[in-house]
Amino acid sequence: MSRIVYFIIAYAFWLLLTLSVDWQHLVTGAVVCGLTTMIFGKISISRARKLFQPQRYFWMVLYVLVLLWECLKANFDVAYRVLHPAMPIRPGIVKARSSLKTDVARTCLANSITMTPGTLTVDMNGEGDLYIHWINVKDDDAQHATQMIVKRFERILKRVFE
Amino acid sequence: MNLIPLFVAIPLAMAFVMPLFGRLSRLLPDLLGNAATLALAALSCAMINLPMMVYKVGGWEPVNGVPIGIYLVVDGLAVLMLLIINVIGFAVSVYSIEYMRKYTDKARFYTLFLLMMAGMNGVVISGDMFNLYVFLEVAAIASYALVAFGTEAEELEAAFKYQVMGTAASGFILVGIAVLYSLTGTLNMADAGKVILEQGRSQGALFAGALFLMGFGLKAAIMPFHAWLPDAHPSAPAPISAMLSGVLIKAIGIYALCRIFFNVIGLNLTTSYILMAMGALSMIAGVFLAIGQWDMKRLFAYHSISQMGYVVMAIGIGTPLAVLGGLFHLVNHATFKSLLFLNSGAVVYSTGNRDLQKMGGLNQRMPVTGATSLIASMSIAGIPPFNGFWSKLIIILAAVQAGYYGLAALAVVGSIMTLASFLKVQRYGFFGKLRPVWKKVREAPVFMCVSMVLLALLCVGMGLLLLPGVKDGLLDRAADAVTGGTDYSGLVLGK
Amino acid sequence: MIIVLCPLIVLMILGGVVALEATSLLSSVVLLGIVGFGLSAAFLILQAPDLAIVQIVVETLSLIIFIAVILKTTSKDTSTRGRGRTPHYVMAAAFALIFVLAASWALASIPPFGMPSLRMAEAYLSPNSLLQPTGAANLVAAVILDFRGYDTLGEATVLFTAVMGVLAVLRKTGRKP
Amino acid sequence: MRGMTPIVKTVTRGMAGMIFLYGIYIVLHGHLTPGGGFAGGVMVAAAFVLVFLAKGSPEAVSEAKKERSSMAESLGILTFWVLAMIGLIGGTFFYNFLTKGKPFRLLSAGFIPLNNIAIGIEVAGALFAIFITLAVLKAGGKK
Repeated sequence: MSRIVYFIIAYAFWLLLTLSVDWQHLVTGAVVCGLTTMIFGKISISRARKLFQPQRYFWMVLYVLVLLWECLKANFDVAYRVLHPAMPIRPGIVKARSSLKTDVARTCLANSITMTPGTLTVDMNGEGDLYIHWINVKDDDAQHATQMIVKRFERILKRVFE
Repeated sequence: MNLIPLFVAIPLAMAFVMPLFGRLSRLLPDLLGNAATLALAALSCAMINLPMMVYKVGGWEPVNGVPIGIYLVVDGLAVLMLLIINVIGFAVSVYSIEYMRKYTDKARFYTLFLLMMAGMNGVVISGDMFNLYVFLEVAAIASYALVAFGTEAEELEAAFKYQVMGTAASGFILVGIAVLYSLTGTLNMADAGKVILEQGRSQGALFAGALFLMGFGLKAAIMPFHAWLPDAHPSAPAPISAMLSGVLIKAIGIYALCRIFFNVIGLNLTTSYILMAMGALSMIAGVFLAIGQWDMKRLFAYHSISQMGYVVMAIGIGTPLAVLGGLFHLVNHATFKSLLFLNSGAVVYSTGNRDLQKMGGLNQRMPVTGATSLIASMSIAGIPPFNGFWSKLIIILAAVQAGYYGLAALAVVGSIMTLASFLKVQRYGFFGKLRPVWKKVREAPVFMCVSMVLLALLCVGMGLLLLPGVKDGLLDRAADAVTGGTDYSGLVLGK
Repeated sequence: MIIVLCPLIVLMILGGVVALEATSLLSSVVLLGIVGFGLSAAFLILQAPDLAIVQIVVETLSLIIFIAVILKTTSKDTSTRGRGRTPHYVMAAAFALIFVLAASWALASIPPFGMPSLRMAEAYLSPNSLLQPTGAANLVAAVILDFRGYDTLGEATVLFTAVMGVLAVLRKTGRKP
Repeated sequence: MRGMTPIVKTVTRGMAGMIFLYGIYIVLHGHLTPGGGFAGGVMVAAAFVLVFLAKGSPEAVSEAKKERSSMAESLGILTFWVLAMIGLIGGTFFYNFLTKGKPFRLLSAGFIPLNNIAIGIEVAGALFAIFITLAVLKAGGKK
């Protein structure tokens, strides 16, 4: 099952690369994507069933919007801090805890945090503890940091991936 | 069917096959490696007395008289070099069957060895500057790895030093090729020679010449570019020392220098003075540095610098007789120097020692090694019946004939010093009283003896190359190819 | 073109020099990255996308390998330093000066970049058809794999030799006991 | 070798296949677009190196893997050699013996795409072999 899904994704990628419907490209693409699936299919997709649940795509779109909005807000925040003559920053690394279970969701969360200006995921361990570099540490406590940085993404991510 | 590409194709094929099948059986690497070198030796013998051949790779004919593909050119000089490379290579690979038992991973040794052979053959048959560079790199990189084949600390250090110097040399050569290419708009050596002849020798060509002199000078270890050689050559396993000193510095150093300077850029008086000065310096300084050495292989390595000095000096003098002598000395040096290194390898194989002070009387226990090393020593020192005498004689005669009495005198002095240092080798190493430590020493195994005897026979018989009938076929044609200078272009491209 | 190229090359040279002098191997490697990526940018500016692609990927991969090795071993540069190095600098500087002077004197006789002294180009792009005789759309591929395929065999062999050399030198035991 | 963070591992799981595919695309289209065997081969090797680095488990490093990638390299360059030699049998070394085909199609330009594939395999095997060698050296310890 997951192999087939992977093959389809790979084939879509191939079509995107070649941008042509010449039969030679199509046939070669099938062979090459088959090879890719054989080698990498095993490690790449674990729970293929989730890809066929349409509500997840809806949440995905929503998530992108939320992420953009957060990025925008954070942009202004960082710009303000940099331009302010007193430079009101308090950089530091805080620990936060994510309640997400799957690796994909956690990675997505960590990357979203990194993408948002002002925060940057430095490390993540297997239990879902995130170490985040924060330009303006408002609270040293892990609980509160989680609340401020992680929660805003987490709720939607849970619906997308879990 | 024209067989020129096989000089590269055969060793490459065996080298590529070796990692695939080399582990199936213990015998297979030996078999494949020696089959390849035997075929190459036979092939190069078949090249004697054939007319000059031009091979257009890929079948690309010139367009409007401009060559667009790569040319392979085998002229007299190339035939001479092919003979040296492949015959010595065969002897050395036979020798390696036994000698390399001491090391692990023979398959990889033969792979690198064959790659080095392919690289040298590629350099010699190439008629294209960039192609020459590519194969020069193949040979050089293989030799860096082979120097470090024992993976001991000092071997790695020597290989590192060698590699740094070699890479610098390659850099100079590459820049020189780039300058020449942008000057002439072609990479084909014959075509480039033609264009330079038409344009007149501009500053760009001189600059390229200086770069080539530095680059190939480093590869050939001519003074003042010699510093890497006394470390690199002794550190390698003995067969590889023999290849490096006997063949490699000639194929990718002297040969390329000759080709570029005589056939492409054209030799002028300044260059020939520089070559003579560098040659004379190497000749004298090399031998003075050699005579104080007690490490057998290191002593031989310094003598390589010195003997290459003779060759470079003779080529720098540039008269037909001098070039003939230089090339003849090149061939002779290949035989006796590789034989000497193989002898030292046999001594190391049997005794595990290469310090002359600790040896003595080995003739009693190792008669074949002793006898062959005596022949080689007499050859390199220039004692009459052996080949080294004839070539040195020609060089000295040519120097006198051309009016360079000082150089002739220096050559005589160098020769005497060489004799002295090899008397030392014989006296301390092979003659004298046998030390009790070496009472149980045994003669080297049969394959090693076979290849040493083969090279010793060459040392004795090589003087025959000067006989009138034989001389025209090989040496004269090689010397003609060099002294013909920029006629090369016309011969390759067709009038 | 030259306006972009010159600062780039100066930057690359500086990167190389500083990489030699940096005490931490990690910063040396990163500085080498400047040289490598600068080189690929230079290839792009000189309109050689093929080379630029190769250079970028090779550089990335070798950076990854270097950094992985350094993270596992040490980032301290333990080579000898500060001992009689001034003469080396003087010699190197003198050599560089002579080289640059000689080059600028000599290269005046060379036609400027891209001028039609490259006579082979005419043959590669045969005038009577849209494409050159090999039928490949990418001229570079046609040159390296068909007109000069023999060179490419040599280049592939250089890589093969290098790998064989690495495998041979990095054996666990060199000599049999 | 310690593995990297789950972030890297997850991204690698998703991306390695695509990098591999892109490398093959570059190899196969070497005669149509910039790129070719050398560039594509490095990408293919990079995909494997990425998986390897992310996983980072000691059992992933083995002498057998080294031998296998070295063999892949030999096979690649041997293919290149054979392609050159077929030309020699038919006439000249490196003669482009296949039909030229219609330009801009995937199957055109004679043996150039085949050469590209051979070089791609060689380069990928070569770089991966070097990488594995360094890793084995570190894992096993030299002397």
